[in-house]
Amino acid sequence: MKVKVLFFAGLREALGVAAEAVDVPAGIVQVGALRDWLAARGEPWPALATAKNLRVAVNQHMVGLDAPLNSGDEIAFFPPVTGG
Amino acid sequence: MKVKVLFFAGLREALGVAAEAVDVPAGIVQVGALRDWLAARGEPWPALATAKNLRVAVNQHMVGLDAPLNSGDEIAFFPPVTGG
Amino acid sequence: MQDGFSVSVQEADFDAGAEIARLVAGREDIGATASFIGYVRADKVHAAAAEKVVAMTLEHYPGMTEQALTDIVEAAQGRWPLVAVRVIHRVGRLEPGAQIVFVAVAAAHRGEAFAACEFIMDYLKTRAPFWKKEETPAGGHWVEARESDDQATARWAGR
Amino acid sequence: MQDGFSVSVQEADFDAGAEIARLVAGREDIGATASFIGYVRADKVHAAAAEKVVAMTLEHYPGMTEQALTDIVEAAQGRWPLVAVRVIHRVGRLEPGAQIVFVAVAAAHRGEAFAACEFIMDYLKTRAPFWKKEETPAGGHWVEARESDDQATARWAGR
Repeated sequence: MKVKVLFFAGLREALGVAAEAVDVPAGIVQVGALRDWLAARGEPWPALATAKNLRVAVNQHMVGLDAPLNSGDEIAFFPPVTGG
Repeated sequence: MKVKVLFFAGLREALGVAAEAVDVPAGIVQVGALRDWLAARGEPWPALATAKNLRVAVNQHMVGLDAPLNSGDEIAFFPPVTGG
Repeated sequence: MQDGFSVSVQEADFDAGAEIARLVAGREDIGATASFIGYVRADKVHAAAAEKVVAMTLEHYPGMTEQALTDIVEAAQGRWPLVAVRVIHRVGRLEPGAQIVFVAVAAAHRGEAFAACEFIMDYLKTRAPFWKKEETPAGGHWVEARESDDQATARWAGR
Repeated sequence: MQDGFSVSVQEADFDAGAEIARLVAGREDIGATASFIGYVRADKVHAAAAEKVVAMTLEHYPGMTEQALTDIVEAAQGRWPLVAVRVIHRVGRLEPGAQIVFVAVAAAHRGEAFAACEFIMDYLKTRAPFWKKEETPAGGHWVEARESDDQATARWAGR
């Protein structure tokens, strides 16, 4: 399953990447599992697992880590927002 | 005791007077008693006694009807305010 | 009143954007301004033509109005750490759509700016000596005070 | 979104007075506008020079930001009878004193204008994908989210 993964703000800087096309292995069907799989890829990826109050959006709507994944989804990981 | 009495808005129109210099008889020492004495002067003055939710200011500060009177005071009677 | 805090009672219209800009000009400690503008409404949207408001005349108690507004602003300063406040209330004859009242509050954070702005409006509505007379094709009448305004003021007492 | 309701994400500055005037132009059913402007602060007034904020860079999630702001405005419309709403959020590098965000709400009565304006700001602070990076003489750092902002959003859930 191919998805697009985005990172913002401090998380983008810590990972050194803003966007990535990812081919997700079968069996990873939720956002939380995707995060764990990405975080297991060695340095600097563990930062994704240890990020405090990690927020997730799927297709530009904020969701919980139990949200389902679908092929073609745009998944964004980011710290709590601080605009306004 | 000489005081100045003012009336505003609907009350001013009902009484037909905006301001009056009044010589208050001895024994009238509170705002409420002044109102009753003014209201006893015949038409159209009873309107002052029957006015709904009458408000009073002494020297430009809102007070209760039990506020004391002093010579030279400026006493204003008016309906509830409706600005803003 | 302290620098940055002022009230005006005037016939002239006001420029809300310019007033807000003046409050924050040259300052780097203001994080928030909350502002309010009140307007003359033509009133009930579905009212018969005879009930439509053609104009509103604002009467006030000269001398007391500025003092009452000053007292209200100072009460707000006593409750919240405010950087600047501007209050303008118009008097005279105003037509539907016209601006009546302006309140702007500048503070470090948004919570106090919002709270103080609403507090000032709620007190102004029940404590500042202004009275509105509506003019409709059927005649003129004095606007009745709304009980909801007394309730809006009263809710601050418990906080 | 419905006529009269709009959101913008932009680098350009905005003219708050002109935006408010546009919301009410030609209408006679608006009794109140409540507005909010957020500004870049140089931060703690007594901070050492090295801690003073020289600039703030606003990053966002293009595409999601407009959608998130639209969702927030529509949630406000679901709660209160509103006539018009305007939201503007700037992105890019901004210096102390600069305007960051603007929210204006027009309604028949002041209660709903104030409530909706504060509601929109509270949700924007926790749900709209913007991030601030502060630049000080000592370096840059990402601003931490404040727990008080989550609490401000949470209090609307019970109402």
